[in-house]
Amino acid sequence: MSILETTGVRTESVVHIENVSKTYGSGSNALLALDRVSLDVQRGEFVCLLGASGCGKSTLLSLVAGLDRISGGTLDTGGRKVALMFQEAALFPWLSVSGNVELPLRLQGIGKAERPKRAAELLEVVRLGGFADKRPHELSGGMRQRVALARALAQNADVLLMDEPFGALDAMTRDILHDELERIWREQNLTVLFVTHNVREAVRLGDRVVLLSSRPGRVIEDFTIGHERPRRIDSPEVSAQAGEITDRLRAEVARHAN
Amino acid sequence: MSILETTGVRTESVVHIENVSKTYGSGSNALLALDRVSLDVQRGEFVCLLGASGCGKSTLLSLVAGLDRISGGTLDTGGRKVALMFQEAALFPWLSVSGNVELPLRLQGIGKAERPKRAAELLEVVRLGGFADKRPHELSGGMRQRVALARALAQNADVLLMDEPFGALDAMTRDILHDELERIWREQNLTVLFVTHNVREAVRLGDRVVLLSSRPGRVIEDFTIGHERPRRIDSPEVSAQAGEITDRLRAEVARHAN
Amino acid sequence: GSDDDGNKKAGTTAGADAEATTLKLGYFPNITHAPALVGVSKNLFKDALTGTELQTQTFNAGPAALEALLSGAIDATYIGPNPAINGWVKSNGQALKVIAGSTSGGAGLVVKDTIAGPADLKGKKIATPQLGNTQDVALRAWLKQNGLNADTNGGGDVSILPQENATAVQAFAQGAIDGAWVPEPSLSKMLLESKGKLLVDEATLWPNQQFVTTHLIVSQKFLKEYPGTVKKLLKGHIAAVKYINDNNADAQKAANAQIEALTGKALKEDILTAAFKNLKFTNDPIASSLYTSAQHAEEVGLLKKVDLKGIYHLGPLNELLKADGQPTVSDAAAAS
Amino acid sequence: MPTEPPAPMKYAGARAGLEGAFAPETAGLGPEPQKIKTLNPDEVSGLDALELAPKREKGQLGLRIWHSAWPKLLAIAIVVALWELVYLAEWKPAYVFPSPLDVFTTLKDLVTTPDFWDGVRLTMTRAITGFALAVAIGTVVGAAVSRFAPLRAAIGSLITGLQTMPSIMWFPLAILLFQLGEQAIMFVVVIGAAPSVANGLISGIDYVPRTWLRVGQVMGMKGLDRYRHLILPASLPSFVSGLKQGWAFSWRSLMAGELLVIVPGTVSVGVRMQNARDLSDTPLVISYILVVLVIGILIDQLFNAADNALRKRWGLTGT
Amino acid sequence: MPTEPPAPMKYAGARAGLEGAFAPETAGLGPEPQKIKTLNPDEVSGLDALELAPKREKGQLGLRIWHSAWPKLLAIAIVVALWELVYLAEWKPAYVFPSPLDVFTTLKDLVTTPDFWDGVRLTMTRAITGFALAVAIGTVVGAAVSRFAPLRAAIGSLITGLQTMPSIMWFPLAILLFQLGEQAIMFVVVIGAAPSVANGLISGIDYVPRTWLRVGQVMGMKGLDRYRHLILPASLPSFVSGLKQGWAFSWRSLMAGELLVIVPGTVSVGVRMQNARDLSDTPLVISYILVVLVIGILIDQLFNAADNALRKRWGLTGT
Ligand SMILES: Nc1ncnc2c1ncn2[C@@H]1O[C@H](COP(=O)(O)OP(=O)(O)OP(=O)(O)O)[C@@H](O)[C@H]1O
Ligand SMILES: Nc1ncnc2c1ncn2[C@@H]1O[C@H](COP(=O)(O)OP(=O)(O)OP(=O)(O)O)[C@@H](O)[C@H]1O
Ligand SMILES: [Mg+2]
Ligand SMILES: [Mg+2]
Repeated sequence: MSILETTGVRTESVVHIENVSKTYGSGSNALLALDRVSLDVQRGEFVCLLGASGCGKSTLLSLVAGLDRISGGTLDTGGRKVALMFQEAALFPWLSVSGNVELPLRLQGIGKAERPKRAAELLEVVRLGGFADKRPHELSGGMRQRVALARALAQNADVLLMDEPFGALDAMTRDILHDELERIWREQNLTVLFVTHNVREAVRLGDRVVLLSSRPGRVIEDFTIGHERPRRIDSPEVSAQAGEITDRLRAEVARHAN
Repeated sequence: MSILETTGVRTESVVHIENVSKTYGSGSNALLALDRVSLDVQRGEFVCLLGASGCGKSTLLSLVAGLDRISGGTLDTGGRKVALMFQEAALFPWLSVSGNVELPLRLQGIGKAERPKRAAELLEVVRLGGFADKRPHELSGGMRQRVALARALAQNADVLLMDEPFGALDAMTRDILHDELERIWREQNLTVLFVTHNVREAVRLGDRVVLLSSRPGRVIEDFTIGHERPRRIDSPEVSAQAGEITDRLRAEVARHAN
Repeated sequence: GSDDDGNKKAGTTAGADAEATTLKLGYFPNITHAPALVGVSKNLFKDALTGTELQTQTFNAGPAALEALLSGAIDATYIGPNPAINGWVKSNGQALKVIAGSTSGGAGLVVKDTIAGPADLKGKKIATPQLGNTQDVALRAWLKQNGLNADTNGGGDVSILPQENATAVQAFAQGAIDGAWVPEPSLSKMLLESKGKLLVDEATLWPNQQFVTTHLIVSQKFLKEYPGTVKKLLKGHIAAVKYINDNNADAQKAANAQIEALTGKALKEDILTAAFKNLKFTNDPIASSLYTSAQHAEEVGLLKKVDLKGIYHLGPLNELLKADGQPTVSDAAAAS
Repeated sequence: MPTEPPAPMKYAGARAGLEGAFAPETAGLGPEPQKIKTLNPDEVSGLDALELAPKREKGQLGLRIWHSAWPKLLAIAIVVALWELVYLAEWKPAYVFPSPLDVFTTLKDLVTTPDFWDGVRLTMTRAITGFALAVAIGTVVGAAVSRFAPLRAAIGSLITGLQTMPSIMWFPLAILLFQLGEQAIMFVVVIGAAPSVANGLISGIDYVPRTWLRVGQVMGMKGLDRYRHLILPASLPSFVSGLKQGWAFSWRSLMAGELLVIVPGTVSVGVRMQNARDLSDTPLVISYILVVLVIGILIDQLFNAADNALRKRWGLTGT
Repeated sequence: MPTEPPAPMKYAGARAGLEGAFAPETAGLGPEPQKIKTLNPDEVSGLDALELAPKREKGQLGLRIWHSAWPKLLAIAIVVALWELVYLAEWKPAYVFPSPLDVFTTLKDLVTTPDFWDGVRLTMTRAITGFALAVAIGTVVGAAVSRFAPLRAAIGSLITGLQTMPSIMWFPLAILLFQLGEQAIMFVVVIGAAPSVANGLISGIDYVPRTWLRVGQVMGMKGLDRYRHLILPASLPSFVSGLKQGWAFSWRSLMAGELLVIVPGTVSVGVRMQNARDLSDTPLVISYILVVLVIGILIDQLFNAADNALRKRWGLTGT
């Protein structure tokens, strides 16, 4: 894609990424993490990102969230509210589980009485109803991840960026949260950019599945998932499409390895 | 299992867990994380632990590693050297990637000249050859996990406890590391206790797959995996057995939910 | 100190003339210690102390010097009357003896020039160096004579603030206090630099216009063990006092040079001259003023009854003075 | 259960202090995997843990008090015994090195004078006011300096520079600015203590893990909110340790500063201490040293309680 | 590339200091997602980043020095201008409030005397020796106290208590123990500074994340190894900030302690400072204040360099 194509602003796209590059460090230590990545996410779309470990998925999310500066290209989220659920749970140890979820509510100016109620609802969504008063260090790894999810949802953002949110969960809990996430996404007309290593998960959830190559990260393929919702992760269609994507990914990794 | 059964010490077992209970906190905050868990791991065995999020898998590993005190029961590792790869990478930020891997070598008294070489080999095993001089914060989530794996391997222990070591890796990298882990396990006659949420992974790697129930954690099933090695994660046998175990697990979670 | 220093015990002779191998002498780099300054710079002590090595040690304030003497870190020191009394009282007369006078005079009440007399002091703030010291007692006694009261906590008709000299000079210069009863060279500094007015020259309150400012004390232990060395020290001291009184201008210069060597900074010429003029250097410890001051202190309630009897040990001094043809001094309470 | 239970925290904190102290110890001893650990399962699982727990806690409270008290008592006993021994050996005359008994008699006389307590009250009032002021100013300056790069470049190093200045050197300036008012003392105290507080905060802020900062940024925290909900709590450990140092500085500065302004009526601890020294009254000097030490220790206990509560909340102490 | 590059660290550290300072700032301003960010891709990706980088770095070096210098220069200029203004307004007489020119003349005279430099040398030697001693003792005590619970209970609070003691109160004890030797000064300095160092270490150790402790335990770290490879590096940030405070305390204690033993010949800074005060020589007093301040600032810069290198290594500053 050349820069010359950049004409006009596409108002329909919520996240507009065009030729975005990202270099970490400088001098002989420089590392080109992303190389001219272009991607458009439409309003209400659920896009999943797949790629090998270290290919730049987290980097891309943090650029979209405005946490890092891009080294080149154009990035536009139209000033929308963006929430990011980090790869590590990164809960605040000085707050209880409920306090962590309440914090974004508080920042939105939601009243003192309302907050615990909303937080309790969200914790119920992630199946942690009884843990509101625990401290983060008293939770298991998967539980922390779920609290982080509840916290991200509490931000009530237009765009939700999720970095391997269900990586530490067992299949059953994961299934439940897939359903919940899909429900919330529908009800609130969210736009979601979802990073995962689980191809089935990507097919289960995404409208589109985008493949990134490794070092430097580049978009190498953009699959549209046509199956009707609600989908089941163990349905034959999902399996078939996941197999197809896995093959493409495997080929890419193999290409890269040689 | 009642206490009366406990007769004699089984010398052949490397990790002997008998009626082990673990309670966190006290008073009204007390939480019974493990309830009379019994498990024996034989020398050179590869045992995978499966269970819902928060069921006590990490707790069990930390008890075996001697990091927490058991609340009841008998736990015996025969004074063997135990290495634990934590769920979070927990690398030391003040050391480079290579420095992190070299540390256990240093503690074993391995010479200054030898260390970087050994570390480089181990980093090659986890496919991070070129990252020896980076700092942990310059790595992606999956890369950090791999460094943690290299560090755990560097400990040269008899018993290797691994807590979701491949949770943040893409399928391809995971496949490679499965092969590497299997090779090392064989060559060094390691005894491995491996926690995962990926049932296929468990079947791919384990001699046995042990299922834990949720809150309190209890052993509910102990599958022996008979397929011949080398196995492939996408082979029909592995898939079939994984399906069987998944059903059992699903039933257990459903039972627990009601 | 002399007590635990083994080689020092190997004095030259035994008995009444026993001498130590070293003598540790303390003094301040301050103009009121001029005999010490001159004695050290002109080698007068060294000349007198044949066979004994002189080690000098300077201090910035009386309490530190006294602490050093009490703990045996020094054997003798020039010091003001107050620390000497304190040391005497606290040790029940066991720690030290005053063996000679050094300096007299050079203190007074400096006030803002808007104050004409005692009556104007009502409601004013006056500083003294330290609660219960000579100047403090003098001020309180003088106020009492003039019908003004002041309590020890800074209350009363006149508010008395115990303030270290440097702080008092600063505070006076900035108008934060209305006056101060201070010794030299602060006195001259306030007069010359801050255009203060000398309301009371303390000398005028004393018989013969004399009162003790500095004297020489020695630890009793040292005195007992090495009377010979003490005698030689006194010899040097007498020579220094004599030198100052005979060659005033030269002594001023020597004292200031020594101050500069010790502190890195000399006194200003005009202040030096003024201060020297206000001070008298004498071997007489002016015992009467010490007793009277202590009595005043009792009267204004600053001291419990103290017994200063025996604090002086002027025998060797008088012996030397007599030999030198100078008048002897007395430790009697009322000299006049 | 409240979301942030402050009351039980304190108690938990006091306890955590001990256990936290033990933790590295046991950790140091226990890196080797256990050989055999056997516990009768009846002990815990056989009985209802909920029923059992309160009884154990109560028993532990007495034990805990004893645990925290005996080393202190022992330490004091050893020191006093040594002191008495040196005294009996007549190393120095009694007026230079008094016996413990002398000192304790003096101390007893001292603390039974109401006058003394007036002085303590005056000094503590000043200390607390001054420290509070120093904390307020130090926090604002620390936050500003850590936030604005030019400010950090301009005055960052000056902060430590100021701190190295002996309090006594501020006297001329204090008198110049505030004459001989209470403010002059406050000035000396604040300028002595505020830099520590600021430095503690700056260092804490500098070491806030980057992930948390990013979380805050994603949540849209700005300005005050960001400080209130993220920076301050995250840098609290370092801040508390800065406060502790600041307290030490402010107390020392106060002892010097009190020589500046003597308030009619009550005589402050600083002045009394100086007087004791001027009078070469050794037992009295030692008595004041003990008084200052005890005050210092008591205040430190407060800081420790805060610190322990913090560590407990952060999950840095074992269950 | 060496595993632990110490040399480039320093430089990187100096730079990190600025950027680190900016980071919260930009973070504070930028929590809202960017509207449109456009950068010509040619700038980076079009050219070889490796080729481009050194050029940019070189340009940035000059810029960086300027960036770190101008706020300081501006701050100094503002202070001097205000000072001159107040002087010109004749608020106080010149001998109380001298003009900047007066002071700078005095300062110039001062720093051109070799004698003065002898004094600085003497004082700095004492400061460095004393501080080194305090660090050694503080580290050992801190490590011991944080490791052994009974020790913590016995003397933990005493550490802060000692620190609140004005240095001058230690004089009698120092003289008693060490007569009038240099050791007496060292005693005062060490007892002033060691508690800070110990406290910094203790607080650092207390806040070592539990996960790291567990990692160390699993690795079988014991005793000294554990301190060397885990506890000390992990608590380094807090330790460095303790060192900084310790430096301030040791310098202040030294200024007091130097009045204890006055070595004829070379006159230490502390004595000179006290004398300037005794002489009410205001320009000289201010000159010494400036000298002490500059020394304090220079030392602080050293600590900052260490701190920045540390933050860089820990990955707490942006690229
Ligand atoms: N702060 C940083 N400084 C330097 N390099 C970095 C930094 N963050 C990431 N990188 C590098 O950028 C590349 C992409 O990292 P990123 O975290 O985006 O990968 P990822 O796709 O999220 O991988 P994973 O699936 O393992 O989380 C990696 O090679 C990593 O080493
Ligand atoms: N330090 C602690 N204090 C109190 N409770 C704890 C602590 N650690 C774990 N728990 C509780 O113990 C239970 C088991 O936790 P554990 O971490 O062993 O789960 P897990 O099986 O590893 O889960 P996951 O798969 O999510 O990592 C959880 O309910 C958790 O809340
Ligand atoms: Mg990532
Ligand atoms: Mg776990």
